[in-house]
Amino acid sequence: MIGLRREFGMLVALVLMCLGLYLSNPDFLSQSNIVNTSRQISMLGIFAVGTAFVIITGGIDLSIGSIIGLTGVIIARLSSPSFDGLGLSLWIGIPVALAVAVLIGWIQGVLITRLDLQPFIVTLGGMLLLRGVSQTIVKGGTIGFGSSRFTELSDSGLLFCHGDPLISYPVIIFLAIVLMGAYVLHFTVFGRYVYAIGGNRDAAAYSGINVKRVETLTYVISAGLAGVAGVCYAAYIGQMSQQVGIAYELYAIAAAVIGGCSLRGGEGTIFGIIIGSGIMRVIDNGINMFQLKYQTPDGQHRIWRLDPNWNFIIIGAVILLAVIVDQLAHIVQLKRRTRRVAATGKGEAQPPEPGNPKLRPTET
Amino acid sequence: MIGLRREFGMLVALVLMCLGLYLSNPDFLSQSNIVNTSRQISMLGIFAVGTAFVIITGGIDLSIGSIIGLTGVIIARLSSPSFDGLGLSLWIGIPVALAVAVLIGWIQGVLITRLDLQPFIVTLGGMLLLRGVSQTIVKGGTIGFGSSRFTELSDSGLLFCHGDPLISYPVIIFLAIVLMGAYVLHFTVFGRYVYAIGGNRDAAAYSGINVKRVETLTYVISAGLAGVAGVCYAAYIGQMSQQVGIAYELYAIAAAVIGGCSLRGGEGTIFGIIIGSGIMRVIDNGINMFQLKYQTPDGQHRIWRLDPNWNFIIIGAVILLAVIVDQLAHIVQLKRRTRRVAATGKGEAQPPEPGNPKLRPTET
Amino acid sequence: EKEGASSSSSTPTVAPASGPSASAGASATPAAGEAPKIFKASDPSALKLAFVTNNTSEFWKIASAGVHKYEKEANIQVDIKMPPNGKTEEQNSTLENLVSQGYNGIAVSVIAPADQVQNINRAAKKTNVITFDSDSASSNRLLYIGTNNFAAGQTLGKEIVKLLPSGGKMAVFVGTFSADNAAQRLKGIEDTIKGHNIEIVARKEDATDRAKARSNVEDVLNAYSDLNLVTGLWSYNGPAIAAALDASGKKGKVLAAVFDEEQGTLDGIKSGTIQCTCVQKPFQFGYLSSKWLHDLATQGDAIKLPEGRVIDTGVDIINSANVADFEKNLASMKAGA
Amino acid sequence: MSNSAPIHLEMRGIVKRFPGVVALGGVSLHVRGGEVLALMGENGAGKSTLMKILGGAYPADEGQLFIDGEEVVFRKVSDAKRRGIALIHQELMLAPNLDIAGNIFLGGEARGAMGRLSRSEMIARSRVLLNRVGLALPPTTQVSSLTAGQMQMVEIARALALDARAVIMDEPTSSLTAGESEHLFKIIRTLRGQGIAIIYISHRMEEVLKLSDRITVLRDGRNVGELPAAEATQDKIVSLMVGRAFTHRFPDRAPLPADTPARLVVEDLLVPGAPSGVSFTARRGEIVGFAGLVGAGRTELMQCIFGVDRPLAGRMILDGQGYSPKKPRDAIAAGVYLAPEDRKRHGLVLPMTIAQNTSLPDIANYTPRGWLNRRREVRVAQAERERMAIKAPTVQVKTVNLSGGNQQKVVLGKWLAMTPKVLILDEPTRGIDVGAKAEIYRHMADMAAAGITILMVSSEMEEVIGMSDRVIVMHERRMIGILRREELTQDRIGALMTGRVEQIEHDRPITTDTAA
Ligand SMILES: Nc1ncnc2c1ncn2[C@@H]1O[C@H](COP(=O)(O)OP(=O)(O)OP(=O)(O)O)[C@@H](O)[C@H]1O
Ligand SMILES: Nc1ncnc2c1ncn2[C@@H]1O[C@H](COP(=O)(O)OP(=O)(O)OP(=O)(O)O)[C@@H](O)[C@H]1O
Ligand SMILES: [Mg+2]
Ligand SMILES: [Mg+2]
Repeated sequence: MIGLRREFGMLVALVLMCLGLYLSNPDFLSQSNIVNTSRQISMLGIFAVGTAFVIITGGIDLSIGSIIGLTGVIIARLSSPSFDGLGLSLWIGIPVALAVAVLIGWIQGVLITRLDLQPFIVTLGGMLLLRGVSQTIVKGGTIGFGSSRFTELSDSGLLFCHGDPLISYPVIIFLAIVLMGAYVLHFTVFGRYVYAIGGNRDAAAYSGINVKRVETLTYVISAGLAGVAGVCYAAYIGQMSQQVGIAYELYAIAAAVIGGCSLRGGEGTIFGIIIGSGIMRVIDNGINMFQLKYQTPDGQHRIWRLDPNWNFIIIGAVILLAVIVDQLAHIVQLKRRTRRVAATGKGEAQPPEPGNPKLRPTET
Repeated sequence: MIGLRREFGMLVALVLMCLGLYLSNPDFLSQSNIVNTSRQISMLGIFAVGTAFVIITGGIDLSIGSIIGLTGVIIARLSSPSFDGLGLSLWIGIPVALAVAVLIGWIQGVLITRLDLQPFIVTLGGMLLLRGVSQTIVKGGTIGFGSSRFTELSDSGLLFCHGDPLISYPVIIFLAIVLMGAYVLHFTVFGRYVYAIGGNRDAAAYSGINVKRVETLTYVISAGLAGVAGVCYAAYIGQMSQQVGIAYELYAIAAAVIGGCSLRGGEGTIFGIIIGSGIMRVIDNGINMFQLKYQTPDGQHRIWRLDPNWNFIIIGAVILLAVIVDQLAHIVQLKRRTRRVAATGKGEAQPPEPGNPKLRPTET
Repeated sequence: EKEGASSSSSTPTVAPASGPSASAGASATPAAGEAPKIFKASDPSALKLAFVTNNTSEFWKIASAGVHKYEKEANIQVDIKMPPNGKTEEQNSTLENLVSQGYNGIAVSVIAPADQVQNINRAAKKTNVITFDSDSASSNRLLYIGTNNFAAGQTLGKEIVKLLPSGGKMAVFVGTFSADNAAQRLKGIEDTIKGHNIEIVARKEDATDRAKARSNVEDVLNAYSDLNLVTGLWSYNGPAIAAALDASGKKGKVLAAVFDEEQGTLDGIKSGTIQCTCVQKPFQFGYLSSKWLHDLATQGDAIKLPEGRVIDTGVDIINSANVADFEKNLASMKAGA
Repeated sequence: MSNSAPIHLEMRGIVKRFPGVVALGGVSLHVRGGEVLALMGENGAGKSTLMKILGGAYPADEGQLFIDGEEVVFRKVSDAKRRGIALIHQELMLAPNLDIAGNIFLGGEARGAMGRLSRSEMIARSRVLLNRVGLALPPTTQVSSLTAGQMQMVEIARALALDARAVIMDEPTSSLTAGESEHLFKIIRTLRGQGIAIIYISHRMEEVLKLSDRITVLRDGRNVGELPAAEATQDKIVSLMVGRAFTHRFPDRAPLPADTPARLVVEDLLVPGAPSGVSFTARRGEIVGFAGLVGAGRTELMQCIFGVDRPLAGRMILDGQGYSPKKPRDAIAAGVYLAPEDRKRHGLVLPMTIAQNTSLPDIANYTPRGWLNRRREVRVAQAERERMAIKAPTVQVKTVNLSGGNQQKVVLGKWLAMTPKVLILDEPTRGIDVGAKAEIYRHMADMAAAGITILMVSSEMEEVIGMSDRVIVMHERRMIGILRREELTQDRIGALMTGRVEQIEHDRPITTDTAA
């Protein structure tokens, strides 16, 4: 189940991107840019890991962005010292917000599994509804955290160097989640069930796996980690409005797919999620960092930078390129293997069918 | 394939909603509100019909909103009389924009079918990339149509009454598309192929259907109708920025699902799309129209209206309720049929399965 | 459009993105032709009045406070409508809906002034329409109440020149430059800094993603090590700038001059991260709009419209000297919301 | 293996209803450890449903279940597993993205601390189990790369892994051929010797007679009889199953005249992955059987002829014309049709009705004026329903609700509604009961008599011998022999199938005669 071809291909792409950016602008590897970019990667990665669990079972979770927003909004409402907040302790605000996130995941999971509804539509409904709830809580406005200690959660960290932390807390949280996620997904029975369900839901059910419970749990994990990401984003932004988190689910899904998850289920690794999140965020950062020095005809030194309007173009193109190149490589590889078989005349162990890991013809 | 249970259930829901709104606010059925709401329904319906084709083959198209935006942006750039437009004839601007939309659909379709890529990720890439292209064309700004005749496309129409048209052009376009769509989907070979592919892609191919071409065509139809909708929206809004159309694909998908399409493919009707679009837009309109008259303790007449922050809550809740109630009704119906069998003890004609033709173990 | 866009385009200059047709600024076009018709309500005891904003944001809470204050004073009802996504088409359909319901007066902060002329005129045929915050000067609206964003840009521009007496490099952040208020404010700034050796080296959009708003600032601070000043055009850009400057230790090394009065901005001023902010008077928008709607509907043609049919509410510069007073004042206004 | 005493399993008065149908109307059954009970019945008789109830996959609506005299209730699969009941489903139930070991222990993983998978332990135990079922593959092989037969063996290994007291096998041999089946029988006998109860479902009469101790027959969801194996004969069982006496299995067919013209000529057709090309000539009205072990490459060959895959070399001639299909569409246009091995995956659009499935390949001819002629569609489908004797009240029934045999008949009917030149039948009777089988054989004979050429891939020796005019035997993707009708014996085919001998009789002369 762990064929890391795609993951390694993307790792190479990521390293090349970083190299190119460094050559174009040495500040890309400045301490402060590394801290910022690693924090960005981590905050995306935290909820992308959750998304991966859902995607590997063959589901999808569109409500993540709204959960991120709602978590922050709840914390703001409960714990902000400002006028609109209730000024409660963060030790109340954060746990309550996380509990709400988990509860939402559980409700969505139950609807999807017990009522046999389609994940896309349930989480789409959830996405809209929760966005509305956030909006109602902030009454269409903004709640700031003011100078509360909360914002340190994103700004502070470990290993101080010139007064700034080298590793910010979101990075530490992300690492912890990666370790736990990788353990659960790749080394436990639960993780095995996640893959089995994505591979063949019926077979999993007939094997005595409690498919509904496992699936529900994946939505709980997804929502829970979105909640954790929500806490980080709230601290990072320092104020909440209903707009926070819009469309983040798409970034998580894109990160997962770039990192080797298949939306058909059954495929993907935590390692891939790290790479995918890295690529997404390095693109973002790179659009701001990329520069080319040149001389005008009259000998002046100028710097050319990317037009910010190209942001979406570049992200969209990278996603498309990633899947296209990967698929072409895959097809070429299959062709080559077929040819080799033809040459040696030996039918050795068969490769899995192209991108379609369904059972081969058998019969009723 | 045409079991209209869901469609009729939703029709009843729609009629009840309209009745309730009329009782709360008689202006709901005023000429001007009917004209406005029917135009809104039509503009959503136009591209929801296209979405239906894709969904029935079991695919998904997330790029629709971006195509709507891009179409309008292209028309604005080519034909706007304003500073940023080239001032060409609309007879050039509109056909070029539509051709671009069709071409985009074709490219996405080809990527999905020929390279066997996942529709979700291809159209997600397309969505981001095209949004970026729109942004580049408007250079991050706004292009207005000024007082060009173009805006009449949405504002004018037929059957004038008190100087205002009773039936606006978008409604006429929508009706034409509904008729054509219903004909193609329900009465032609192509439509039959669309259902067959959604039902079982492999079996369709083994029956001699050119699956790839039919599927590609559904993406062309989807993008083309998004283009038509884009023309209408451009005329309606009167100016284009890169923001137009964001998230519209989600509304179309929601309309399709409410109207009885299954995202698993193989199910759905044009009739359902009309109902689904109607429900989505009447909710929107209803949020503005709904009112309750009441008297304050000191005898003053006041009117209670919905908090606009509830907009998303209501839309999300309606989507969730629609699928939940439908599924519960379905389960009850199945139970009843099982009980009836028990009473007569006869194994008569087999009923269609739960919209989910897999055999499922009860528990796992 | 969009959140935090606390305002408008009522300026004598051409909005770069809106084309020549936008050139009619409020102060420059005192009532071209005679004033449009004013509708007097047939039943003044059951007035239907609406206050339509351009989006939902904190800014409008202050305006709402003004609306509520007048509601209490005059014992009437004014419905506040906030298009949740801040989109033109949302606002247009809200206007349509209100007219369908026979409202006696509508005050609107126009999202796209040049292009909603027809929509506003259609409404103005049936009811009293006034604009606030963001005008559509070439339409048949009766009155505009608001700030002049170009002038506001100039005001902040002067502060920037003061902050950078020997010139320097600055960066601009906003949700989208396509919004008229952003364009006007930027224009005003550019107009003022011209000739003072100040260069705008980066312009970044965040499409209202607040996390991106902050990471944009961080990226720019890293990519342009010789930056002297940052400015944010929309309300949430202020807090994003404050957070990024604080976290990167550039506080005081890179100066900040922003717009609007979000809490994070005021905190930034108090802690010295942000040097100044240029604020409008949204409370006045709400209060005056409600009052005028009420008066127009009850008095009809008898009323006398102000000179040029524009009421300029002006702007204030808030800095460390007056921030405490301002905040207290703000809190009491919001308490009334 | 199992230390516990031999089990005594009893089901009493089991009733199971589905919406619109009573699958089981009060079935009883009992079996003891050390006994092989065969469960027989026509398609749709309720065998699989009964076994799914026993395996905990469905709850029963009524009835009781006793294990060693104690009443038990299974709410989920794991309840049954815990009681030592292992069910091998009729359909392969494997997760293709996991490896063999992962599938064998799916749902019963060896665990370490904190839910940790103990992979090494599972791999080690898998090795032993694979050895027992005779599958010489590393346990870390991904399941998606296995052949159907190998997958079936993994399923069996999975049942063994449970240390079950009772093992239920629902048509385990349907994708196995002689050798593998024999191996399976050996395993079954060993299990019986260890005091394990076996319930064995199969439509293959010889297997059942050879293997079982007792035979229980179901019809329409009810018990209709039980026989000790010693007293059972094919005729007795069949008449219980179908409710009437039953005579000929294979229809009598006159030998083809020597001068019958050729229809399909295949020359050196090199299937991707095959070591050498295949050549043969099929004549008009001829039934050519294709025998071979699982994975012998017959399905792949047929898919090349039908245009699903493209050959690397060689050519084909159909009725004197060059024939090189690039897609199934081309083959269908030329009159070459394929009834695929996996009808659920390739043969039918299950959520569509019988009528819609019947018209699907020919639907372009149903639109005289741009509109689908639905009435004609129904008429044609009704004619096919009568011709094939499909058991369904109307042709508007969705095919998902038909039993396997009836589904197969719909697939055949859809091709017969058109006019085939060559009809390829890949395992036409797999999983089909004797009654339906006989009907399908009769239709095949009729088709051949009407001049249709039939290429029949089959893993059932009897069927190959009983129906074919000639038989082509394949071994490891090579064509290893052609046998004429008079040469057809079990031994001869068997020897070729296993690659022990080789016999290619060149019938090129016909090729050149007609192609010229
Ligand atoms: N999940 C289900 N929903 C509705 N009907 C079902 C379901 N499962 C089985 N049936 C029906 O129950 C009856 C018994 O089916 P079952 O699969 O048990 O037959 P079988 O004896 O195993 O047949 P075969 O030999 O073809 O495998 C059939 O009429 C079938 O259509
Ligand atoms: N899609 C595929 N991808 C990879 N290998 C395949 C595929 N289809 C078939 N094979 C392999 O090709 C070989 C021949 O398979 P084929 O199905 O043609 O054999 P067969 O004689 O029809 O056997 P069966 O009785 O299983 O149908 C087998 O080793 C099989 O694993
Ligand atoms: Mg069965
Ligand atoms: Mg085969």
